[in-house]
Amino acid sequence: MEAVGLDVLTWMVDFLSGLFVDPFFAVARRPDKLVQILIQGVSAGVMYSLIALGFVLIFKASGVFNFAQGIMVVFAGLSVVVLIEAGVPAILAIAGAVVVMIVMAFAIERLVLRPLVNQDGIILFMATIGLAFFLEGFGQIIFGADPKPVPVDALMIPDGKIKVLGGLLGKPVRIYELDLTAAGFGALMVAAIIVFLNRTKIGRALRAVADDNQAALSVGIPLRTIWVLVWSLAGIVAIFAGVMWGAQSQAGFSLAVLALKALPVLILGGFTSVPGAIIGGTIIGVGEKLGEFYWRGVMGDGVEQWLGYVIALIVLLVRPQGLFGEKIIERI
Amino acid sequence: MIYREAGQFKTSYAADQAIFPILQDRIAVAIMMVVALVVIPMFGSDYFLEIIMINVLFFSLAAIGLNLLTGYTGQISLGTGGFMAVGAVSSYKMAILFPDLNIILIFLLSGLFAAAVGILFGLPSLRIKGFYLAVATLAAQFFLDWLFLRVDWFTNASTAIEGVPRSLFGVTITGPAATPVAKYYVALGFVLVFALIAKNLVRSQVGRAWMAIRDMDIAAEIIGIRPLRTKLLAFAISSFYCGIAGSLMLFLFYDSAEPDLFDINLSFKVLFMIIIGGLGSILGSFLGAAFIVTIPVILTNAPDLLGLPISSELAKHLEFMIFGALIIFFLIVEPHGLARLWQIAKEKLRQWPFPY
Amino acid sequence: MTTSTRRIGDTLLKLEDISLSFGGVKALTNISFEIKEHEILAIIGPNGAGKSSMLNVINGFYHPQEGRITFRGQVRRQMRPYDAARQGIARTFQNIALFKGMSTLDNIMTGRLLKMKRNFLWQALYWGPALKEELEHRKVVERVIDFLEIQAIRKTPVGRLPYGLQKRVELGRALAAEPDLLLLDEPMAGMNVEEKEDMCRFILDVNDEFGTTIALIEHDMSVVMDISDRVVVLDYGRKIADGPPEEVRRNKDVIDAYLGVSHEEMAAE
Amino acid sequence: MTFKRSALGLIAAAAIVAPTIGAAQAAQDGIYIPLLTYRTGPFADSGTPIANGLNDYFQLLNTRDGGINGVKLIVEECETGYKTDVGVECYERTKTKGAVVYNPYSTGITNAIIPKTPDDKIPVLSMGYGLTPAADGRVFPWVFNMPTTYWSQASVFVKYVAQQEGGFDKLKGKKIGLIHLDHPYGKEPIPTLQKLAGMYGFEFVTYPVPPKTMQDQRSTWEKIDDDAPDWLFMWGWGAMNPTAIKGAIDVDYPMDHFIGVWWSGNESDVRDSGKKAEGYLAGEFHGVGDDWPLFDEIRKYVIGKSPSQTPESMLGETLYNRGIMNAVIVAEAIRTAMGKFGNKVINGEEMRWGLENINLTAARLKELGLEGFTIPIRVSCEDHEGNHPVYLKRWDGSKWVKHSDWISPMRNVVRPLIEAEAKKLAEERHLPIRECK
Repeated sequence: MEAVGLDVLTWMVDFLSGLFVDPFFAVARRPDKLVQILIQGVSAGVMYSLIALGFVLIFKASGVFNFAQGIMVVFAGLSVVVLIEAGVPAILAIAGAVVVMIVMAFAIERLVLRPLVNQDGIILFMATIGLAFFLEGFGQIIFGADPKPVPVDALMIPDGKIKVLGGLLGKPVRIYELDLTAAGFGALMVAAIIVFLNRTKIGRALRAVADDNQAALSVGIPLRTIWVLVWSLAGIVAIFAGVMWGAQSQAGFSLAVLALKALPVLILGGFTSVPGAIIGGTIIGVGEKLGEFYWRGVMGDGVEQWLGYVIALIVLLVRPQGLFGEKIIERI
Repeated sequence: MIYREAGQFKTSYAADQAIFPILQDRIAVAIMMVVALVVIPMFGSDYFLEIIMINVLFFSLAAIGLNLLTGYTGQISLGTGGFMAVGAVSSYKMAILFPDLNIILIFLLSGLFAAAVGILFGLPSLRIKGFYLAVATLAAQFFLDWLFLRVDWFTNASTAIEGVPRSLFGVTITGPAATPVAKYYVALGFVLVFALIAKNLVRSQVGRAWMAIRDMDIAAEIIGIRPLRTKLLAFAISSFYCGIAGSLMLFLFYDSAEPDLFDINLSFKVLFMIIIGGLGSILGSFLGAAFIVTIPVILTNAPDLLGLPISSELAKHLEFMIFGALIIFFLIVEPHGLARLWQIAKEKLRQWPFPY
Repeated sequence: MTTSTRRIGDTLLKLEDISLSFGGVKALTNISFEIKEHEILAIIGPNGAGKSSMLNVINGFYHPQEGRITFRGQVRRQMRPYDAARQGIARTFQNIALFKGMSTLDNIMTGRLLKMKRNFLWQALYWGPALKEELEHRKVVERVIDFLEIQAIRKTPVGRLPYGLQKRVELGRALAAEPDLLLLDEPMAGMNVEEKEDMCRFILDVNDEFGTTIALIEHDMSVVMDISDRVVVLDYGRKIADGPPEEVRRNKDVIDAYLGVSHEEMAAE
Repeated sequence: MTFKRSALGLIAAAAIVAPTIGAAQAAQDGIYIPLLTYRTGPFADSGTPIANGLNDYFQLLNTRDGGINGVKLIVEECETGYKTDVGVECYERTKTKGAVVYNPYSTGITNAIIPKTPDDKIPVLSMGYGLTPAADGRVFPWVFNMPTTYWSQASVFVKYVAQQEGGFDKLKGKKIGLIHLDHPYGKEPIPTLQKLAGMYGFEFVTYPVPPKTMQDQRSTWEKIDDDAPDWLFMWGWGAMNPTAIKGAIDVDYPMDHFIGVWWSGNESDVRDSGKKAEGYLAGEFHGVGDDWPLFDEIRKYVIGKSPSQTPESMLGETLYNRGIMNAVIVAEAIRTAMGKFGNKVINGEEMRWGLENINLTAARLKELGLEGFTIPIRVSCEDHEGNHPVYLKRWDGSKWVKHSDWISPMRNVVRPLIEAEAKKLAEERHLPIRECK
């Protein structure tokens, strides 16, 4: 019995030191890796945020938890790719994709949202699941089922890498131009969205809808217009997200599952906060990449598959309303 | 005029509390039982029994489990696949480690393992609610996926877990050598017993406590319901059902499966079942499972049946589209699920032929 | 009206120097009063006076920062509302807190929760002792249903009932628990005259037949004056009066607190 | 009310599905070959050329020769999407129509149907994939994984590395990594490589890539960069492959030390990366390109004619050729079976005999218009893979070129592993072990 007890004790000590001590040795051994992993985490976070942003826009204005966002991202990305493959110039291809997404927004409003107006959140959520199935089948018919490479050259997206800080850290740190582009354009897009929400009449109306449907009507903008608007907006965000996600590997329908990664981001950042989506994305991205790399020795590979959710869970246990939600006061 | 309860007076509370208080329902149930127990096994083809009936049965069990948690207690869970995996893996492990243990007992024990895991991941429900709780259960799903893939012990270091052949009363009931009819009876037995238990639970005090938590947790607490204990009981029983469903899925359907079959998509599939079928309805769990299992099969077979010359690829894409469109269509027609649709039909029938 | 033969007994619940605040905003300040066995106590005051907070403190939903609560001679520690329910405190709510998806019968049955002892394994069988227990409690609940005259809506989901009936079902749920202390938060709000009369009758009958102690919040002064044995008046989270209805009605502070509409109403009485 | 209504629902379903069941008993006027294909889903990119190759060869036999020895081939695709549950549904649906052989093209589906085969008496041909221990024909008489298995191939890779390093003794202290799909398929070579690591003293490290996030491999490549293995093997599939190639380019991993399994060597895997992927190696057991007479026949008789869906540019692509090779083995096994049982519609049992006694000689390959396309193939009662040799091909920036000679697997290492694992599975699953004479 004693021997078993000792075994368990050694195992515990090994496990805990693997979690909390060994990573520091690893950092000391290769400081450049830490910087590399942090950069990687931030860029992963940017990508998660891009998808989360679409969720937030729709949830904010229509209270719909849009399960189809992942498919919309793929759909939008593939529209661009297929148009370029057909010989359309990049700018026109993007414009074409914008048109596709706006048409889709109109169709969704007319065929799905309008008949379900005033239903519970769960019903609308379920309807977007149906939408996701529909779009997956439809998309594979018109675009084909095979994943397609994103023509980064035609889109003038740089895909090289820059090596920096080699002198300081012993080995250089790689920064991918693709990530820089994503971060740069992402920042621009977020800024544009924030300006739109705060500075334009329709943007303010949109925010009002989030608080109260009646209030929005009193501003004089029909609810339907607003819905079409946010779904279009989310579609445009999706074009960008789809192209950037696709450029990392290939644009195809299997990308849609990556959209699930946006869930912990949303939980962390709150369902309605645009800055929340960005900060939440960064925390999840950095956290899971650090865990994946530095806890590999003790936990094995693949920690990043669940670490993001566990981080969100821990935050929720401390703050049930998420990082940016308002404190919930229970009333009766 | 055929379906009405007029003239059927209940003279005791016991009669009023029966599952089927109306005579016509009791007759119909008797007929259905005969169909399920005699007609289907006698006349169903192997394909019908294995691909449709057995699937519908174990999915019904999982759907009932999730419905107890989500439909009755109001706790959204996306961890169903993970809890089913616990059931499948633990039953495989027990079957290998204890070759003499009765298979039925193994199934029940695997449910208990799943229940224990369910309780563990239900703990955050004390503080976290709604969609936020969904992420806690997602954490369970992804963690369990990872665990069974990463730790060799669970799968005996082989790539797939097996539905080991076992017999009961001299009849082989699991594994590839078992006949579809034997497997069907095992699945049917489990589903009948546990559906009855679920029905009993939801119409007694446990069920009322669950629904109270669902409808208004604060008020429930004020009338004396302990929220954590009630929610954990729901998590435990729900996971118990899902665990057994997972074992049945492995032993009666797949025979051999890699653990990652029990992934997030399975969780979503069961969630679709209860939403389509009807939240907070045992009947709805059956209808939802039947719908989600049969629609793709029908759609896959439809081109053949109608003699349409379309490729299997296009058929698959169309199947996705039609399935998605059907979900939306049903939600628009009746947001509260097939069970409510059935209820409305019955009310119409009660008035027929004299609508007033 | 208050001429029944029941005897008001000893102190059931004693509140001493209760103060409650939310993030710096004081809801209740140094409030002390008692509730005696078998009495009907009314808590009144203008909107925002802290009446509902007071009930929330009594049944453990809010935890006062200061003060001491003694229930049946025992000083209460930090507790959750379900502990209060276990000690025999039941209540209804200003905004009805029924379980909307359940039938009237099931809602009232939840009130019996603490009295039912069979565990879930027995309930899963729904047979033998569990069935017997279920039927026994069903009988009790049926008595409550008869008492409140809501037999016709037994199987109706409460979400579909009109407001007045919902209030009645909620009272039924509280009564089914056979509480020692019943807290009613505006039981007659939004009712017409007949409904109010019915409700008054139910409250008095409960008090009379079962000897249940009742603390209620009510805005309708005529009701308060008619049915209560004693009245506590709150204003801005402080207690400004405490005594029999006639005495409170003449209290200067109370009249001041009700300056305006209510002032006239009271004077006219 | 529960049971009544549910049962009612089930009956309604039964009524709808019943016609399908009737259709299952189709008239037997040809040899029925169901193909479990996937032209949809995340692995469609790999699945489509294989499906085309298989289909086209059978179509060629039907239109040019009127089937095999006058017996028509009835080919039916069942779309699986690489999903195991759908694959099982396909299997159950098609098996009653008189299926003679299954080519599941998914290790998951293969694993799921293997236990069913002895009772259904239909053989499974998992050509170069599936459950490696099934190569022991005494335990798994119904399963064939010729011409060679993952375990054999892993040993070939180690042999190649030893050649490059200058002998097996030079392997000591080296580090060999395996980046693999975290899936039954990807995990297949691990036992062999572990065994070889122990034998030759090299360090063996694995880098699993979860199927769900296989298009985001940044973390994996940072780890590879950190460990800097001397050689890196890859067991990837679908969209994992091109992403991994990009990952290797990102971290500047030397391409000529990066060797993919034969499923990680399709054109679409490297085409995007083009020049940057130059030097990448992959295992192979059949020819690359379309420089054989058979392809001209296919162009003449099949391309552009329904039901073939093949664009002409696909001819000669690696996975298309693999589909052709698979179809050739199936057709030759049918011929072999007919040699014994007569020119008629054969059944699964006869097909099993045909597969076990197949003898695909160089001369026969020449007759088929595929001279030198692959090595001659034979299997035996106890050995269902045949341990056939494998060669390595190299991506030159625009196309694949043959890089190494045919290298034989280390049978002395692999075979005992297979037999031991087969024995373990036999015990676990209570499988009978047949005698081979």
